[in-house]
Amino acid sequence: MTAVLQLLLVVLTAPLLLGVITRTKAIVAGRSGPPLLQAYYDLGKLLRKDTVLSSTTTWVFLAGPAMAVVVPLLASLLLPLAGPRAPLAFTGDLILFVYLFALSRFFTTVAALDTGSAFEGMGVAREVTFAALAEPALFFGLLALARISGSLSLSQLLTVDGNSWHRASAALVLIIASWFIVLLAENSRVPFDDPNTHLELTMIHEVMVLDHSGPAFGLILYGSALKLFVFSALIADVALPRTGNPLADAAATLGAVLGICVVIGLVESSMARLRLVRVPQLLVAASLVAGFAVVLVLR
Amino acid sequence: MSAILVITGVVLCMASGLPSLATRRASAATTVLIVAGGAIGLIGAVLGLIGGTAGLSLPWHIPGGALAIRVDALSAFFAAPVFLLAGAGGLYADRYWPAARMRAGYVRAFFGLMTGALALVMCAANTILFLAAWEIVAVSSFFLIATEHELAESRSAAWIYVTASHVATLALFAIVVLLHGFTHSWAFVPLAPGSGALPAGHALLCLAFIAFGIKAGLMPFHIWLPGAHAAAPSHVSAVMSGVGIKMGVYGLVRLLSLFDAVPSAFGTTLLLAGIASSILGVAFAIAQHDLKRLLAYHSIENIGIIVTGLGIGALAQTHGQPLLAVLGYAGALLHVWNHGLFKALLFLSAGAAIHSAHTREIDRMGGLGRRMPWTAAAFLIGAVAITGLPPLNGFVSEWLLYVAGFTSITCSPHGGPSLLLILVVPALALTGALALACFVKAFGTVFLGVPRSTAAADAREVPATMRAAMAPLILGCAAIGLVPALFGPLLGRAVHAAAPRLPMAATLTALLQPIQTSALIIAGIAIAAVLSLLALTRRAATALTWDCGYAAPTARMQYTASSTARGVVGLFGWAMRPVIHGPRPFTIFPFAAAFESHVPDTVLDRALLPVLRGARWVLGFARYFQHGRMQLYLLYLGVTLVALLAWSAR
Amino acid sequence: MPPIADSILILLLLTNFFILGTANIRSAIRGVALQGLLLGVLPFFVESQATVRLVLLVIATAAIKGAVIPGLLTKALRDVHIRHEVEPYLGFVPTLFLCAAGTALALLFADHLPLAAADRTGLFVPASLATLFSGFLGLTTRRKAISQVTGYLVLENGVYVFGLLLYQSMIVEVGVLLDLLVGIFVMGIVLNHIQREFSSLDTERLSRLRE
Amino acid sequence: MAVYLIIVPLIGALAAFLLPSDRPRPWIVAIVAMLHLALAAVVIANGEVGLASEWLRFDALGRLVLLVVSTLFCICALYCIGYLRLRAERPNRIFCTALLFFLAMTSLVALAQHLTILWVAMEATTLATAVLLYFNQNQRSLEATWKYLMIGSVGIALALLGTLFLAYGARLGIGEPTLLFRDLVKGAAHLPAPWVRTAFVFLLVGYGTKMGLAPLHTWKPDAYGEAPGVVGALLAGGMTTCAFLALLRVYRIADAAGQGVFARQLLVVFGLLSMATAAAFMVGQRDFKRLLAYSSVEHMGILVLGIGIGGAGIFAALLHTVNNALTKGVLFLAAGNIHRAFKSKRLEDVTGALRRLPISAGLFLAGFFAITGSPPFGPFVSELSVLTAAMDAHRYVVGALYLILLAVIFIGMGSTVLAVVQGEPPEDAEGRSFRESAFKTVPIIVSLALVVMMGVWIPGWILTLLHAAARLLGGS
Repeated sequence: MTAVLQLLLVVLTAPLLLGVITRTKAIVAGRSGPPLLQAYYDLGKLLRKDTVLSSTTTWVFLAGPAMAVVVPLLASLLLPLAGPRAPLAFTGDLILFVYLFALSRFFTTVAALDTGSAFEGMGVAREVTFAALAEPALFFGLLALARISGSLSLSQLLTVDGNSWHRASAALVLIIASWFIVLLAENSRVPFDDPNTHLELTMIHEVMVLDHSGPAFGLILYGSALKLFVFSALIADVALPRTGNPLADAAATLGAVLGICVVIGLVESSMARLRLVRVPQLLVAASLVAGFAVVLVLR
Repeated sequence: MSAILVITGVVLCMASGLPSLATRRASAATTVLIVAGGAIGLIGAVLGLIGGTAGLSLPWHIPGGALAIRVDALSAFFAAPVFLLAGAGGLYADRYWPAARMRAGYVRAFFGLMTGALALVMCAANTILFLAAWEIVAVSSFFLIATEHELAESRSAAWIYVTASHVATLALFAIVVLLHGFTHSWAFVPLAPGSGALPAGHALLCLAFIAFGIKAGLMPFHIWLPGAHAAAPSHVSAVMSGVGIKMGVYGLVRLLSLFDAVPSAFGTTLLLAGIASSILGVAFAIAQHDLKRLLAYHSIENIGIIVTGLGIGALAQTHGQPLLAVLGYAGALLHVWNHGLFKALLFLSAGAAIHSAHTREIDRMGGLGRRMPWTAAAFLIGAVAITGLPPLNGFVSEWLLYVAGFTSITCSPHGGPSLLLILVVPALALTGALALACFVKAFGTVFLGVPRSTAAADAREVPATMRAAMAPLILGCAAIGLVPALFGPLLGRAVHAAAPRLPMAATLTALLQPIQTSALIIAGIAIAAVLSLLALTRRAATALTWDCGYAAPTARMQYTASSTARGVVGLFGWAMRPVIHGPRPFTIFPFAAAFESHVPDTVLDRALLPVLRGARWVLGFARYFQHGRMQLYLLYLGVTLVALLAWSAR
Repeated sequence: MPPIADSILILLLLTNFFILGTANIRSAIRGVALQGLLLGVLPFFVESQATVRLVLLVIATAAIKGAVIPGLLTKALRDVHIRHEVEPYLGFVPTLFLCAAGTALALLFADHLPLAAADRTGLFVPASLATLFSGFLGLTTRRKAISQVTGYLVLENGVYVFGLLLYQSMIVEVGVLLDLLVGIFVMGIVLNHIQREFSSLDTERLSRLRE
Repeated sequence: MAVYLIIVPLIGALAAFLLPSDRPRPWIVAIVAMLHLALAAVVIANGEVGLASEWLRFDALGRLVLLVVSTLFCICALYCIGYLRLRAERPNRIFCTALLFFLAMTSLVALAQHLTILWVAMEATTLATAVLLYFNQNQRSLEATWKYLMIGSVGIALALLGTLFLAYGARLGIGEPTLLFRDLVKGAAHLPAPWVRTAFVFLLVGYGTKMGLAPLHTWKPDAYGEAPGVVGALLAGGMTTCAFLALLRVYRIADAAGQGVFARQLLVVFGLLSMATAAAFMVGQRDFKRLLAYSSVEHMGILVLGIGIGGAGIFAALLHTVNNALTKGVLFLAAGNIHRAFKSKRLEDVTGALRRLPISAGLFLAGFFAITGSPPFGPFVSELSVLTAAMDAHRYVVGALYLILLAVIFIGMGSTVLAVVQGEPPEDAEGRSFRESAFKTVPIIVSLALVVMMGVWIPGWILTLLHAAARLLGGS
């Protein structure tokens, strides 16, 4: 039951997030901007188009988009979005959660290399390097939460109740901050990357999809929306208190996620992309912040 | 029963080379022998793992020696992959190094000798037999590395290997003798409680760290490993890297099993050394542009992961945290199997690629995926497995270690060893992410894109037997990854044998059950998705790579492996010190410029060799002693005489 | 032990100095011959009554050490017609000083070796050690191969002096003498070859084999 | 019966000397050698004690040494057939005569129970080998011979003085100046300590020179470097073994006289010093025959080290005596072949021997791994036993130094040996003329087979012989 509810929530509302972000940016910039549901329209159009493949590619090239969609869906099943317990919860699922995204990264990057294009190779190099810096931040945060909750399952880990907020509020704030940075990096948002242009040489993530077209490209867009949803939901779970009721929780999660999207929008409209050399520094900073959270909870 | 099967396997493997030595035409017999030996031995090992301990002992006319083997869970656990790889490697070699090729008999003979002796090391119950088998493995590996000794590269690799390995052997001499001093027996007998605290115990552990560290290729003792694995024939590299270096791990585990508790300093050393060599190993791997050197450095990384697990186990056992200890040992031992499987798979498929592209330079390959799809698929599976991604086996063992790390922080009081164990989590995270980067680069550059050389352009798929040799390894990777709970009991027995004083680890199966479920789900959905997408785009139009509108992309425009690695190399510049040749173009219309960069092994090329050269220079002065003048020689005689007379008159 | 024996031993020591001191190889050989004669007659003054064995021993010693071997050497010297300077590495005076020091040391060292009542006053042990030592000096400080042979002879004489303390086991002595004879014979042959190959007996030429 | 062990070779020597033509002489040597080996086998098999006389009789030690020397000599003699055929341009009358004389004298050493006989025999071997060394008759071999002759004679003279000192001590202690080994051991308790100590020093220096313990080893590299490989084998495996036997006899007396501690101290010092010196000179050695000479110095060091450790070390040392002799046979004979084929023994000219003469180079490589203590070869067992003895005697520092020196020696020796056998052979046409005929390879293979046997399955009777000999020396 909760599983279905959760899946529906993720599958249906994910593209909305992109709309929210663009709309926020438009409002800040004083424009009317595209409709909220623009992402849905785009996806529909792309799915109706047909594909052109590069002559150098093999089946690996199509494994990328497939994984890009499959992985966030699976990952969402590890999060307690509706109700106290995630559908796939078990001891140590937090590791699986992180490694699932590594799996999708592997296949998207390999798919990009399959084209033999110089740009996409460049994107791959940056993606894998920066991911290596982002992952410790994620794990430090999880360590701190594990210490606070005394559990190794995301379902307990993320349902932070009042008194642990009382106990370790500072640590929790640090975790949320550092994970927000990771979210921006992983979902190729400003200041790490610019999702609007595909032709920039300083692209990281976006440049890897240059050769995709039609449904495959649609899947990639949809996948990134899902990924954005999952990461936002991760942070939202830390921040939100839980009522036992699935529907209420689902609603709360959705609200929080949309809120996070607004914040992202504000960030994007308030700052420009970083120079590439600065990107690692910001990620290391995120790791340090999370590490500091660990130190706090161990104290 | 199991003992008899195992010893039969050992003998068959060792003898397998003889027909080929006799005549070129008998190479098929060799293949049959070694495959049979591997199969029989594997059955024996599995029986030993399922059933109880079995032993076999014959007299041996050597002081202290006895031809005694004992197949307990630990020995069986380590011997099983040896036999599997022996068979696979032997089958692979049949076409990879055909009888017509130079030194075919030589390679087959020493390969059989090495694999057989390797299995013997894992099962020897008598320390002198252990020592003998150990050294036979070392020497035959030396000969295999030096197969193409006309090449200076092979010569120096073999030389460094044999030197390092002999130092290890001498340390092992001391270990064996010290053990004899403790137990007054030449068998592996548990030491008296508290032996770990004695000075001799400390000496024993230090020597063990050196001897087994060298053999396992643990940083900073790894100096011999990259060159050796690069120079040896690929099926030999597969065995050396997959199970050969596990000799060191086995020795370490076996020794630890004899102690009731080791000083926590030792556990800490293992933990830190393991972490260091896992992170630095993968970092160096990214910087390589020789495919086999790259894989070799990954062996260093994986040994690091294994030793980290052992460190967790030892520390936790010393500090009375059985659950942690079980997790650590289980992770380490399971990773021994996993690394054996996927590293062998990688070496065999890489060997196939090298076989067809006639080069080991990653940047001269490319586009092999279209030309040899099977090999590409095999390498891809190996890559996913070694990167520790679900749903393959690498993930399971790393997951156990992660859980150990997290458990240490949840269920441990303030301070204590837990503080150190926490390091495991970020270290594994970094290692995993870097490994991913490395194998994306390797797989992408070797098998994807367009060929970078004519040789790569007309590469062909390798013969069926070579592919067949990879099949069992792929099955192993998939099986452990998808149904890990099935292996829970075996792993439990091995852990119990490795740490007899720990409560029997029945928890493992229950722990692994959910992993199994989710792994199956992931595999199912992912495969379904990929297949459906393929079906969807079956009739898709094809065109040039778009490349931002550039109409005529050439192979030279592809992103090279080196440039892919550049980011990470930059991050680890403090440890790697890359060497860059070639002028940087600077004018508006730059002249033609060549650019080349490589990363020497810091420990070997920047620390050890200079020191050795210095020592040799110093020793040079001793030569004045032998000056050629007989008067001086007679003077030495007189001086000695007078000195001794003075001593005697005391 | 009659004092004559002691005086003969003193004479022996003096010949050591002479051999080391002289600048002429031929006279050095003469010195060796003299030592041989001294050693030959020595037993008479040690042993109270003369037995056949004793006589035989005396004759053999005197003949071999005093006549045959020096003869061989002189012959060798004549065959290899070379200049007769000794050409030492170490000057004569320091050599003599060293020889004196060695003799003193020998006396000192001999003190802590208990002696049988009969030989209580004997200079045998110190004399033998001192002669041994001067033999070594001859071997190490001389340049020409042939003068090294003389050094070796002096060394052998040192050994022989002590041997006389145990003249009972005469068979030993004879064996030793024969052995020495053969040894010197071979050395003579080798000297000859050296002369032929290098057209000199200068051991400087003989230092090619080295690290 | 035992006396024939000396007489037969002497007759053979005479025959070889009188024989007019060069061609059949090597066969005489080979036949006499095999006869000698057969005799030795018989003597050892029915445990014959030797002559009625007290002066010449076999004890376990003597049997052991006889066995070693006779086997090694037989191997070398068979090799000689091929070797002398290769060097047909040289007259071999003196050479063959000297070889057989050498055999007779070594048998005499093994048989001698009287220290003077022992000494005379040793001196005789010195002279015989001096002749053998000069086989090549060029300036270098002449220099080597001269140095060997002088140093050896001086050393042996010192040994004589030591012997006389013992005799004098016997006269003081026991009454009559006996030099019979048995009497000396029996009456050892009465020997005055100063005489025993002094005598031991002189004998150690004397026979140590013959063994080639550092710093008395200086003649060794020159002699082994310039002599034919077969002579090197006989020196390194045969003569040194005899000298070691002499030293053992003396040690036994000193031990019985209560000077064991003093003696063992000296032996340990000499052992470690020899290993250290060998190590220092092996590193970066450019001449592979001199390399073998230093290896011989090293193993003499290991032998005396074993004795110096005492207890189980004595057994280990005796075992190593056998292994060392046989392995040295392999190394020197194989090196001789390589030297002949390349007409040089310097690394500058010798590379890729495995390509040009696979069998000899392979044997050389195998010999290297054997002598550095790798299984399945004999030295592995004995070198490990020496270490065990040291550790069991709680001589941890000695054990540690021993291991470190072994490591250095392996590195030094390995770099040279591998440079010789591996790589591409130089492109000169001459040297291809060398053919690996059966006579030049089979004896080496036999010797290697024996080394393997000593490492894989030591025959029971050899073990018992070794144990008896060790007990004779007060070991276990």
